[in-house]
Amino acid sequence: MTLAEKRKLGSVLVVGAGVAGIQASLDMANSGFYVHLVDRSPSVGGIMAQLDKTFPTNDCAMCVISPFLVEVGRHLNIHVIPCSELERLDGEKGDFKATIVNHPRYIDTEKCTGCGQCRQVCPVVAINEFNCGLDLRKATYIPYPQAVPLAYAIDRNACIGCGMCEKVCLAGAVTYDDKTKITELEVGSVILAPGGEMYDPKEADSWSYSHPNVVTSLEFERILSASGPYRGHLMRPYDREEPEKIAWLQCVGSRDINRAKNSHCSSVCCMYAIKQTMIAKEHSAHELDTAIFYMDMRTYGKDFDKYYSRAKEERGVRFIRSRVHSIEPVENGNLRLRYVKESGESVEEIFNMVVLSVGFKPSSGVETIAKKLGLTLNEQHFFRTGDIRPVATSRDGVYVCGVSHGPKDIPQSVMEASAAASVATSDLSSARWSATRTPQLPPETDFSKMVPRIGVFVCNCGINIGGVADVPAIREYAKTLPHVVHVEDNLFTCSQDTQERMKQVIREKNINRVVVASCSPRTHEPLFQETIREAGLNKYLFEMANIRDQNTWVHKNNPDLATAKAKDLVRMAVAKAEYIEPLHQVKLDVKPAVLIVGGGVAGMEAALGAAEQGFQAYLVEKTDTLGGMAHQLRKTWQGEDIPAYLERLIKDVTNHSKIQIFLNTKPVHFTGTIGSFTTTLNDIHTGNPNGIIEHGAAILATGGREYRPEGYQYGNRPDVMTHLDLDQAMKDTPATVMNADTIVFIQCVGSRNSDRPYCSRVCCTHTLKNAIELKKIKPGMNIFVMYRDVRSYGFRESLYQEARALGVHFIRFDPENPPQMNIAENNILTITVTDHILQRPIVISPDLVVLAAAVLPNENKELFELFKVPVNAEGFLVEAHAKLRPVDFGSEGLFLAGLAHYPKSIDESIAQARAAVSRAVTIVSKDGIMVGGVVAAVNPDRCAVCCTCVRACPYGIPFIGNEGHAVIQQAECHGCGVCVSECPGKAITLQHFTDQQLIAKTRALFYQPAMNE
Amino acid sequence: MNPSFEPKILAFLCNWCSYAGADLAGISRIQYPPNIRVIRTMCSGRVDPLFIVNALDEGFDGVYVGGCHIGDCHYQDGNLYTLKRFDALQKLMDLTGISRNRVHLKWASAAEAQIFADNITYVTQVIRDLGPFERDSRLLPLQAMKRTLTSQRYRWLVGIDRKITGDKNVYNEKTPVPLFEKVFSEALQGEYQKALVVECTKDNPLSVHEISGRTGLPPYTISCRLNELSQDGITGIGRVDGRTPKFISRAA
Amino acid sequence: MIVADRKPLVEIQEMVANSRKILVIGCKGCVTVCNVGGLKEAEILASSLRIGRNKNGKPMEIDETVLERQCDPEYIAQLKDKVGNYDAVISMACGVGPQFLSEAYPEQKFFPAVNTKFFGGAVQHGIWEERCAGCGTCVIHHYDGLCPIARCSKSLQHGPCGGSSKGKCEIANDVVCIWDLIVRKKMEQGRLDDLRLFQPAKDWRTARDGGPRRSIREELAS
Amino acid sequence: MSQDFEPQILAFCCKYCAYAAADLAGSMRLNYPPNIKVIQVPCTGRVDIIFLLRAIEEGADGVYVAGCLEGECHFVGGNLRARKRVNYVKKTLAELGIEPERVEMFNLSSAMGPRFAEIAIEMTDRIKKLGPTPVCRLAG
Repeated sequence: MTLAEKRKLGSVLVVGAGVAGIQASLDMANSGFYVHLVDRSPSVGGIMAQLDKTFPTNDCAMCVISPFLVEVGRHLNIHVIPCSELERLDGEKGDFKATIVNHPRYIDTEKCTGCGQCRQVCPVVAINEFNCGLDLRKATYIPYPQAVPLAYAIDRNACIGCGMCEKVCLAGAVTYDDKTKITELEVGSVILAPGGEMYDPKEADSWSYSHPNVVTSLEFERILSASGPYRGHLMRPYDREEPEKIAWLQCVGSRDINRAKNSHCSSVCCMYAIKQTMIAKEHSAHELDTAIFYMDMRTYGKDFDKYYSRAKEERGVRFIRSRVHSIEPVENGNLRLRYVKESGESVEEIFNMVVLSVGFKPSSGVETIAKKLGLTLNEQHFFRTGDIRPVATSRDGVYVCGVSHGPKDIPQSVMEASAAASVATSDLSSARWSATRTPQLPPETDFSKMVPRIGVFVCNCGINIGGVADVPAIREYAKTLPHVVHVEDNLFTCSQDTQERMKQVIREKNINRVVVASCSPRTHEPLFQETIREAGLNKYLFEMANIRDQNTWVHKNNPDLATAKAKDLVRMAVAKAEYIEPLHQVKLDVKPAVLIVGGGVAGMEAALGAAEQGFQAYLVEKTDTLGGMAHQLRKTWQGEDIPAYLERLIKDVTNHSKIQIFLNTKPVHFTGTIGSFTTTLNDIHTGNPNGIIEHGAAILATGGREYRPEGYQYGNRPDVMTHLDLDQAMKDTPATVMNADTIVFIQCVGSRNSDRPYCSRVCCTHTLKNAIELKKIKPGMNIFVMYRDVRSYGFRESLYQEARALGVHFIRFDPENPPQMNIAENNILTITVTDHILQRPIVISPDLVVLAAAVLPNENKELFELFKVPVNAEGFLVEAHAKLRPVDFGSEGLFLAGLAHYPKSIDESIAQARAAVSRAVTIVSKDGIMVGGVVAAVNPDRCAVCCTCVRACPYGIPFIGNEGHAVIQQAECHGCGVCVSECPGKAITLQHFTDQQLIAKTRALFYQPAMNE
Repeated sequence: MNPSFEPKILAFLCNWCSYAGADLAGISRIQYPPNIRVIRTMCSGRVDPLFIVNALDEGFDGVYVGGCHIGDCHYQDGNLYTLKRFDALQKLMDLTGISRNRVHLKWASAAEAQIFADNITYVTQVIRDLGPFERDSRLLPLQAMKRTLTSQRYRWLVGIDRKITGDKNVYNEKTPVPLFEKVFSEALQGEYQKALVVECTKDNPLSVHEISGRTGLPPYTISCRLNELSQDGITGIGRVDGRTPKFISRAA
Repeated sequence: MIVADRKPLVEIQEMVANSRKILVIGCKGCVTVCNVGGLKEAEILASSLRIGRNKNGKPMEIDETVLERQCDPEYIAQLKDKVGNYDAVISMACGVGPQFLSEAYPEQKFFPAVNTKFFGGAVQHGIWEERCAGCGTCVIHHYDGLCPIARCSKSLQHGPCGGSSKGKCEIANDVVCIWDLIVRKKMEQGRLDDLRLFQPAKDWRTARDGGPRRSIREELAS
Repeated sequence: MSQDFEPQILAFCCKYCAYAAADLAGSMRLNYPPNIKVIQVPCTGRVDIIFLLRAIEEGADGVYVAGCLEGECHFVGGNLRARKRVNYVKKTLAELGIEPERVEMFNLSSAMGPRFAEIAIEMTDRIKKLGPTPVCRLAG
């Protein structure tokens, strides 16, 4: 049976629901595939949910990830399966049978509303893993307050089976007879994202980790977090004193083959340590002295180096280049660190707290999954993956993303997740939308002409509301409010059965406005909107009164005031409900094609990815050849041959039926909104148009180039070259290189200085790779690498080890006195540099000098202005969100990939290109996009055409149309309402938040209505 | 020890056995020291450990609880509960530094008047040797004990092991005794230590070291207990003096 | 456009101190564009006055409305049956508004809510600058589009007064010396000697100094 | 100021930061006075000057706007405009002889549950000290 006839299933299994698993699931579910998302723990979220803030933007991790958690929890086509593990996987690509073990949770997630009574009464305590053991949790627990699914679980090996939780559970959700179950899932492909775990410092006692004031970095995150045990108040665990001096020890459990047997670098610890120093300083009212003890400061990502220099210069964080061997506890909870300065002088310092920047190790699940699925692991026991196919594993149809196949930061994990989503579904594209469910909705009845008939549903939420406020009194009070025709109160308004009854009551009493007084709209508004929609009501005919999170939960001590406030909030909600109008979203049709600008590796991979997904791809390249920078590269860092790959890629792209290539072409005109763009292409030389493209999404992969160094005699001497020149010479005239006896590599030429304050990320790896190759061919050759920090992050650390083993000399210089090149009169070139160990200058006369030159973005000013996409100070494209939308632009429908985003290695470019495809497919795979709802609308005859809105809109969306008044496109407006309050003529209204509605809500607080008849 | 010290002892006698035994001792004119003051309860199971601690708090030097032999209880298993409660109370007293020998539980049937008298004599002597109970120097532990004894967690766990380790738990299995022992001692110590912290920081902000000074608990233990107290919303930071946060409890 | 500033609240309060029923009329023309007299500002003024009155225990009734413009009789006429039943009417239009209203409804009392200031434009959102003084004979072409009459404190037409320092006028360091700009621009374009051209003394009669002016379009006026 | 005076205080909270922080204060079971009534808006940039004035006019003893930390607004700069409008209202109230401290602007991120409670307590104390609003609320 050829692959074509084999069954193609339209569903995918994702193992692990951390940030990577969630991103992959959302991408696939929004592109027409049904996703089974399995996770061992009772809730989704993974390590990111435990973080307080995330670098480099210092955004709060939970605020960034919780919308994604809610979306994955509620998505019609994502089936979250907590407390479960993958047992077996049979079958092959396109048609797998996965056996899943569902461990008992002892609480029914359908019934449990997360009210927390069981936790209150549970007499048994256990180590709280979420807070890394800083505090205790009960045997009946929920990992964290915003967990999805919002349901409790019972930790069976702590629980003594006393039965107290069942006694207090009003929802009857406790099921002690829950048993381990085995379920079978038929899926087309599998994505593994089990993530990683932090190294446990207990394994070596030199860090005296048992001392309470010696904490791991994840514990410190919990100490800093406002939802952590200390509520974000920075205190020492030992005696809750606010620390005056804190030390961070880097590379604990990484780059440490004797104590921890982990040779790899964990890629993220330098950055999170710097972040923690900055956040710790913000949290302490007094002066806080922070010191980071490190070997190399590896801040290689986008805006990371700026973050490092800001910490060093502006925030006064001390960076001490020394590896502290041991921590010695001294009196009243302090710790003495003994370390040797670079100058050789040994120093002792007392710190109040020490944070161990622990590195990643593969999560315990990786080992078992590899055995069960027959996947190969690398020496560090992570999944083994190559460079050319970065997310593929050794088994066809099984893909991997995130930390489980190598330590990386959140943006890289999210990129790989989208890449895995795109590759995993590319050969299932024929089964798109085959396994997904679409909501069956009755037609919306038109209520616009009817008098408002409001139904008020007051919730008890078990005893969360009912236990404090007098719910029956609130219900009776609601009856007295104008236009209220039905009131009721129930135990759990959000429970399945109450939802059904609500629909029935709405139909019976033809209620046309619904007010629910219960918890927060942030978490439950979509749920209730969906319910009233299923009862035939437009989903916007709904208003909530938050009488739990913002009332009974925070006014527990004076119940009667809480009851009075609940009545006020209900009166305000009903006042607004009276003025609510139904809002109809408009369906814009989508053009199933993707435009890709830039024909380098990233552009080609993106074109191939889109075509494999079954969509027409238009690849525009301004030169006459495809391939871009990759033509000048020889091998990936793991030694895979690039020219062969490039040749194969160009052949695939050129011959693919669904890819149309435009060489010597550039876009000159671009209009339209998400889902339907129109771009006009012009021939570069002749200038006349050679194509008008209709497409639903666009990917910019305009690439980058090597910096031509100004200094170091570059260009005037043959024996001074850059890396690309060296690669060229090794390919064409190896002799010129090989008969050199001494070669000097100089790092950070053009990077990490005032005009380009960023690290070009790839030059350290490139230097190490070339140095090793040269040493292997000619062991006698003297090779010196002059560096500021060796940034061989992740598994690349093995190159650094191998280079040192082969005898390459590494000399560190400070930016203040870099290596000096001088030409003697006999034209002999010498390099003088101060050796950091000898502390004395040394002179080398090399036969060859290789400059590790920076990577610059290609200059495309007018192209970027055409697409209205932002670039940062250094000219790199700016993504929508550094952490969770690393390949999206701010404006919807546009995506980016490759060097134009930031310097990266070829495997990272390929992953980002495939990620961009996955993001684009979430748009072009739909037949229509709903736009409108809570957006701004202009009333033409009130518009004084004064351009205030054009100036006020942060996204530049309003414009003056040729009918002589302001125009705001429904598809583009983000609904913030700034223009509405700035408009001097009151011409703009924000639907669902009109002046009339908000003033009615304000007035209602102070205006007691006459008794309802 | 001043020789003339005569301990005041409160005695709870269960109506069917010990009280009857005491009357019989009277009828048979059996002599025993006059130090006890008797309260009759229908069953020794009626005696709440709180009564015992209140007695010490009110000025008694010791407490005697009498009940029927196991199996004789007029109410089948009343005394089984008493046994459990008494054992738990003594474990709690060990934590507080108040000698467990100030409280005694003795079984004696209605007919064993002599045994009753001997018990009283023995108990009086033991408490006499212990000397007077300096209540005023024990205020904090006493308050903490009361708080622990009224905590839901403590009252729920005491005696439940009869059911879940003896008979079956909600999973229709026998909860392993060591697991229950661990959970119970953790609960006992946890509630007592939390109570100590709450009692000494009730409307009076103290730093961890100050709390440690008053309660004798090591700083790190206090820090861990403060976690639980803040989770339950009882204790929070009142104010911060320099770099030292002071914790205050809003005792309900 | 005409640029105006809203009068201080205290001043407006005094104007209508003893009125019980007040109408506030916004204007959708220039004063809306310079954010001082549109419907939004009318509502804000009305609410502020109501607060002021409630505070002093003398409640009042205030209604707000807005006209397309207050410089055309047809729009003014739209208030025919409304303007009568108020004790006082506040016009938020430029100076033309209150006058047109008074002419149309002589028996009603009209109060200006704004101080009309100059002809100008928005150099930045929220900042308007004077550009024209309405002198009646435009000569900006002689000064490369930089009018010294409106933008020089002394309206000098034959060169700077010499009092400016670092390009700013001597009267205030946030006022740009227009002559500084004119000279620099002429030097840049190498036409400095244009300034040597003799400029006759200005005939100010066409300006306000020549008395109130009319503009008659023969082909339109009936 | 009579201690039993219970001010009515309105809080316009932006959905992404302040409203989320209020919810977090709830799930952390913090405590703050019940005088605060929250109205949710998509962004504090949506809070019009007229809302604040109408609130005072209707008899609110205090009104505050709570938006994201400056530079972190979900809609780029809505919170900066909100602060300018609050200052405008403060100036207007001062001209009308009403304490400008009755109106205030706060910035906090959605993780600052404790800060939200702090703000609620601070504003309630401040308004209690200022006493009831001089604007007497007449029927109708």
